[in-house]
Amino acid sequence: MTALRDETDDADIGDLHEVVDPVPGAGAPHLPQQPDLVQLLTPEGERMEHPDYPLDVSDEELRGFYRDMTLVRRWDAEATALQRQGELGIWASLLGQEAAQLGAGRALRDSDTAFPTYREHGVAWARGVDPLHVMSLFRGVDNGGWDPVERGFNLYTIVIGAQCLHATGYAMGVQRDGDGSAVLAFLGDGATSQGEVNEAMVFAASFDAPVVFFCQNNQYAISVPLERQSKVPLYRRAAGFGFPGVRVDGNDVLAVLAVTRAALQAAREGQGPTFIEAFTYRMGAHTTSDDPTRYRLAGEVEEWKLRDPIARLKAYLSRSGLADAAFFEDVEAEADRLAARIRSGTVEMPDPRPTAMFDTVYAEQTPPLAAQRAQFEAYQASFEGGEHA
Amino acid sequence: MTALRDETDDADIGDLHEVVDPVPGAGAPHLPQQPDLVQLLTPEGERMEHPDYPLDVSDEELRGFYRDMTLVRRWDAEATALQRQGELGIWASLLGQEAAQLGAGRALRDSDTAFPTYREHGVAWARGVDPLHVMSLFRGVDNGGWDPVERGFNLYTIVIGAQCLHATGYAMGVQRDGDGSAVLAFLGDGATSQGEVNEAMVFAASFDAPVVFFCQNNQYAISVPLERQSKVPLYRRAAGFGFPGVRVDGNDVLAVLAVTRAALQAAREGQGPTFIEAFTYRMGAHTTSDDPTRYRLAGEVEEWKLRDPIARLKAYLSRSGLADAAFFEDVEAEADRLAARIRSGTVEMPDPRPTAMFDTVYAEQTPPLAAQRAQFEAYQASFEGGEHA
Amino acid sequence: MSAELLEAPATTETLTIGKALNLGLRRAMEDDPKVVLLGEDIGRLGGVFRITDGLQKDFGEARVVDTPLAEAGILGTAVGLAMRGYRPVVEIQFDGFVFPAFNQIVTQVAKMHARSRGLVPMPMVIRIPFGGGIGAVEHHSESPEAYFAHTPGLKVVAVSNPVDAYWGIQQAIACPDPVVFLEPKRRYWDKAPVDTSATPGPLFGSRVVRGGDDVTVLAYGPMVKTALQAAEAAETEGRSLEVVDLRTISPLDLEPVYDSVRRTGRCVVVHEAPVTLGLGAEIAARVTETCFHSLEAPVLRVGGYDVPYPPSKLEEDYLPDLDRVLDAVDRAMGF
Amino acid sequence: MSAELLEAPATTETLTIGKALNLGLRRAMEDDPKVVLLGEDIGRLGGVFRITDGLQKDFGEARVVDTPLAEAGILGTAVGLAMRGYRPVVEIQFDGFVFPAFNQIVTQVAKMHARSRGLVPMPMVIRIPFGGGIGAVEHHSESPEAYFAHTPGLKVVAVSNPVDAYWGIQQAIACPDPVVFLEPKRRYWDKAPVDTSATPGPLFGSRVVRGGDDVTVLAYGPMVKTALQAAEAAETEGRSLEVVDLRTISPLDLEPVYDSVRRTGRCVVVHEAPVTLGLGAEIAARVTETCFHSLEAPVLRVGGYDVPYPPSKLEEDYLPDLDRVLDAVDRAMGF
Ligand SMILES: Cc1ncc(C[n+]2csc(CCOP(=O)(O)OP(=O)(O)O)c2C)c(N)n1
Ligand SMILES: Cc1ncc(C[n+]2csc(CCOP(=O)(O)OP(=O)(O)O)c2C)c(N)n1
Ligand SMILES: [Mg+2]
Ligand SMILES: [Mg+2]
Repeated sequence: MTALRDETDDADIGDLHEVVDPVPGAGAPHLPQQPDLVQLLTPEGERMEHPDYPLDVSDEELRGFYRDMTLVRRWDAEATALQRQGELGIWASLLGQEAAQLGAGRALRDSDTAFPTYREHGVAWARGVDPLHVMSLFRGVDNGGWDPVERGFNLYTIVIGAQCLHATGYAMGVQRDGDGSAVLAFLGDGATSQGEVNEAMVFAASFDAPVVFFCQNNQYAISVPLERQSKVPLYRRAAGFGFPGVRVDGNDVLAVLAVTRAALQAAREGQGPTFIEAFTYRMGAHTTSDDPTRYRLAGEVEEWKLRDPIARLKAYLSRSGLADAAFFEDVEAEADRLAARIRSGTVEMPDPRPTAMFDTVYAEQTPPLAAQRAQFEAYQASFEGGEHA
Repeated sequence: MTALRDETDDADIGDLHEVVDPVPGAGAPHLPQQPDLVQLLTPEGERMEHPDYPLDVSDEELRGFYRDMTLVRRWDAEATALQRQGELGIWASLLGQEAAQLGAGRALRDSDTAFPTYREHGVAWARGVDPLHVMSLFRGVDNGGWDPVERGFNLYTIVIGAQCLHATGYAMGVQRDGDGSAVLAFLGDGATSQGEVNEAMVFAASFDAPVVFFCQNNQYAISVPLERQSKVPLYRRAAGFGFPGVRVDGNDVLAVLAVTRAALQAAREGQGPTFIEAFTYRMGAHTTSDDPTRYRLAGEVEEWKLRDPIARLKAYLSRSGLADAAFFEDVEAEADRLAARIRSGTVEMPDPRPTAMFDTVYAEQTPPLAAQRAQFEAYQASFEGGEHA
Repeated sequence: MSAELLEAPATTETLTIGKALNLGLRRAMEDDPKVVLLGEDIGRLGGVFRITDGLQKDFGEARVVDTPLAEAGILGTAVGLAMRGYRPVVEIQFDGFVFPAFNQIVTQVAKMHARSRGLVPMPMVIRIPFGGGIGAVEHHSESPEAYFAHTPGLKVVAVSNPVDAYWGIQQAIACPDPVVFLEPKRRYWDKAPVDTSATPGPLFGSRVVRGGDDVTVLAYGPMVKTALQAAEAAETEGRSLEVVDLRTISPLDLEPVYDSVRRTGRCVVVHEAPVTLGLGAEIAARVTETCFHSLEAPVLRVGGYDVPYPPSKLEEDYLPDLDRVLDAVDRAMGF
Repeated sequence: MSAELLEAPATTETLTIGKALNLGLRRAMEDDPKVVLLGEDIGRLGGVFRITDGLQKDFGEARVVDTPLAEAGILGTAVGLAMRGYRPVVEIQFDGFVFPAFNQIVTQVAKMHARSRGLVPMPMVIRIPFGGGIGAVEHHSESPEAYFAHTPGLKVVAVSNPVDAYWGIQQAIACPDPVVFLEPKRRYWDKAPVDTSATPGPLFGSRVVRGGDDVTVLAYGPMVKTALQAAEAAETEGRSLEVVDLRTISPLDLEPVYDSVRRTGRCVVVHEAPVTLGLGAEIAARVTETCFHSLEAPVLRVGGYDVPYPPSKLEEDYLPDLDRVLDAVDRAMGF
């Protein structure tokens, strides 16, 4: 059956080994280059140009990225610590994915809208969401304390992939409104296997919806490595649905910014969807409940440390004289203040009112639920009166 | 945003017009050739060779195909007539898709297994299913009267796309058993949009399952034309999941046979799945409940008549002297006999036992359902006794 | 009296349920440009039951959208449209095809308002032609209402007549919450006069549609007609049934039922869905709790058997009919 | 007496529910080579609750399959495997993630045997860690059992203790029908002695786990412990509760319940799922119909409120607990 198999072997869908390699070269000197990877900043902090993605970025913005990523990483570390101390129910760390998230988040305009998974704390930061409004979710106080409409940043979605359809539908609305904004849907590598995510690609392509699918391929879905989801690079999925896919070095904040901006701009201009695969790595556990030593080797993590997204930007800033020691110290100090605020804000967070659970089930309350609420209040009151004591 | 869009324009995912054209050239002289279409028999009945799909087929087999397709078409016409006369609840016609179905059906070995939709009467025929066992479904007597295990032909699946996952799972079982058989999953063009179908491709690719997805692109999902589901040719979907896709002239029984055989052989050999797009046309209504004049022009149907699957084989058989008038007359006579048998068998079909509905819900009957059955019987008996009369 | 008033066109028309829905949708689309219809075959074809006939022609493809063949996709994009300020009205082609969309309905549509503390409302209507009796093949005759009624965050209604169809669809669209709107497909062709200038009653209310003293019979959607036929037949035997059209399935409006049962002391609930955990279960539990001392007999349930909907040659045996309602009434009287 | 018998190893071990499930799965896999496990993270990781710990290592990747992240895919391929003669045991990682697979479960798994007139059996176990109380985020604390119990063609069980976990999982796997197997996730760490050489009782049977005379309290899964605690507390107040562990949710085995209620005249049903159309509704309806003349009070229900499962800081307010059970008992006694 040579005829069909030949097609598998051609450049278009071959290269199986590239992905089976647990740490495909994202530019580390000892690893093979990926010809299809967009990169503007090497792991050593060298600035590169890419013919398709010229990037104009001010010194101020570059320092801003360093600050963003450092603060977000510190927040993440503080949250992990707070979980260990019992102050959070769980925490999903973004460690290692700061560049992917800040690059994507900063590519958005104010009027754009993002649809995150549960790990996009960096994007939340870029959208001006108060970290405490994210902490409240993981503390079990609410399902996210920010205003999704005001922030242009939807609430976290925990059911894998469901938000890709929401983003697509929202983009269909944007299209009808004709206001030139765009929509960014986040998803993980594991999520690409969900039917709903593939349906989102069908709808987005069919309606030319102004939506960009931003997939952080962090190599794992909990314990399951990428190759269980796909043996070919994920960005190639898009072509089969009729729109472009591109792979970017997800640990390179500049490349992510450039590629995401270009895709959003195309969406704005009516050119339809794009799929971006940000090739990155989950440096920590899936969540604080996870034990990654059960399914991956320490050496793999070590190799990825060589591609740290913050270290490379720091190297570039230092080397090119864009930032000095004082700048880096300032950022550290700011990170300390942020961490302190997050800590105190979290531990002092008031518990929700118990009756809250009845009050926003519906926009128009129903008589039976109002009655249940009243019974609940009477029942609670009976304890205060000592009836059940 | 030129960078990304350039990719859309390249040969790999471009050619949007090809599909937007309502009647893309499947070889009719006045229509453009599709370079990516496998064809072994032109609409005019000329035999062609394809470098990748050499086909060895005996004269007997060729005549057999003519007979198969003619008998199945006659069955289809009889069923439509029976529905009009109130003898069937509904009928889903395969008119125009005979070559796709017989070519695929005959590519199967006895030990292979097929998973149809609700329209694969031609495949049922090839699998030796008694037409009356299909009629009983559309008459409302049962959900298909054949033995799916014995026939290697699963029951019809009406929930669009669900069977693609069953086929994939079944193929995973075949793989474990190592018996060298293969699995053929049928689906329509509309079905390609279902999440479950795309998940089937994910699983099939991930596990190298010996399954072939055979998509009859008959250009419509009820009233919805193909371009609503996909703006690029459907066979290209597969590459994004990491396995080959191929488009075959679905009205060319020889090409369908060759391509499907090759794909099944690859599956047998452990090379994993293939996606086949059989490019064809639904000549009739979606079902007898449908009125296609509401959504398509008569001219389109006329154009497709030039590509009739049976006419082209007849032309080839006549021209090459493989069959004479007596042969064609014999087949007609056989078709008459078949139609008569289907008619009488359908109208004489006994109604099912009312208690049947309780008896196969579970392999191990439950006490509450047994009790319901007993109540039902007592209740029915009360009428016979005249209690409620 | 002004000439205009005298010349005012007649506002009462005799309509089928199908046509009433079509006109109700049309009026809702005229009233609110944010109303967008999504579904399979609803545009050019006008839907397999023609409920959206002519709407794409008049309102355009941006407002009446023929979608790809994917129910999760339809529901999920509708969620996004609702977030963007639209009021999507989704058609599920047949009851049995709502399940691919179940995840979006249960985990997203139903929870979004609560999840967001009310910041993201989900005004959305999910239209489903439901129930059996049309001689169809598998998956075309199901009654999935209990799944939705068990899901907090959804509202569920079932209409039984052209008047409720006409007003109900407009009220459901105007409702700020997601409404599963069940249409009795085998009654689509039932006719009644509809006064399109009347003031409709509330959407989420049940209604006594026939007075009676002996047994209270509850039904909704297609079974209301069956219950009324049973009441008529019972009358000839000197038995007086009060029939309540529940109309709203979630929230349930049972005050009129309690009032009735306190008088009759007997209650029968009728629906097509399997009896086990069908609406009858919930109603029986509530009526018993509320009217315990008035009940002369347990609340009895008439429903589909606990089997997959059978091939159509058996559907008459499967579906509750006049006789089975009367049988239950007899049993209730026998306690 | 032979030396072998004397030297036989102790067959009673103290196990957690989690470990009992793990051992039960292991034994089922040893007994039948056709048993195949499928799920997300069940292989190398051993499952997020470690229920499948060590099984991939010992039985290989062909029998313990880490699947792609797609629940419909898992269930749909399991259907195919079952058709091919395998006995798939599927793990849904958390209750809230069963909904993407709902279409396959309701339209395929549940109907295949009936559709094929018994020619295509569906021996399959769908394991779901269910219920709340673990302080988790959204979608990790749901109780979806009523959806399944309302679906003809499925069987549904919920275990409450290590003994039933150990035997139940083996019996469910041996069952020729599809079984939704609900595991009380917050009780995974509860311990009890398990005699692995005992002869287990039937899978589809309820069981009186504590005798009593005043009120019959019914529970299943995680609420059995709560009910037993309530019974203990009630005893100190001189009130005697009979507690029944339903164990099987579909089919319901209510004969022991009827017997009990005929004695006590009062019945309370407890579950975590929302009250409306939860199992309590069905049980109330049946108990009332069957024991009408014995009932001194209506069957009362204690369940989750009809709201989406709240953020974990509120779950103690949401979930039925000892006090809410006692409160219902008080109300039942007050009738
Ligand atoms: C529908 C569904 N199934 C299962 C889960 C449990 N789950 C949570 S995260 C996760 C893995 C997600 O992997 P990926 O998409 O790669 O995102 P990542 O966590 O790596 O960012 C799984 C299986 C879920 N949340 N939703
Ligand atoms: C899940 C689901 N949604 C909707 C339907 C209703 N329906 C039956 S056939 C059909 C169109 C199918 O189109 P296609 O896949 O192209 O197959 P064809 O009928 O053209 O052979 C639709 C929408 C269904 N059967 N299942
Ligand atoms: Mg991942
Ligand atoms: Mg089609």
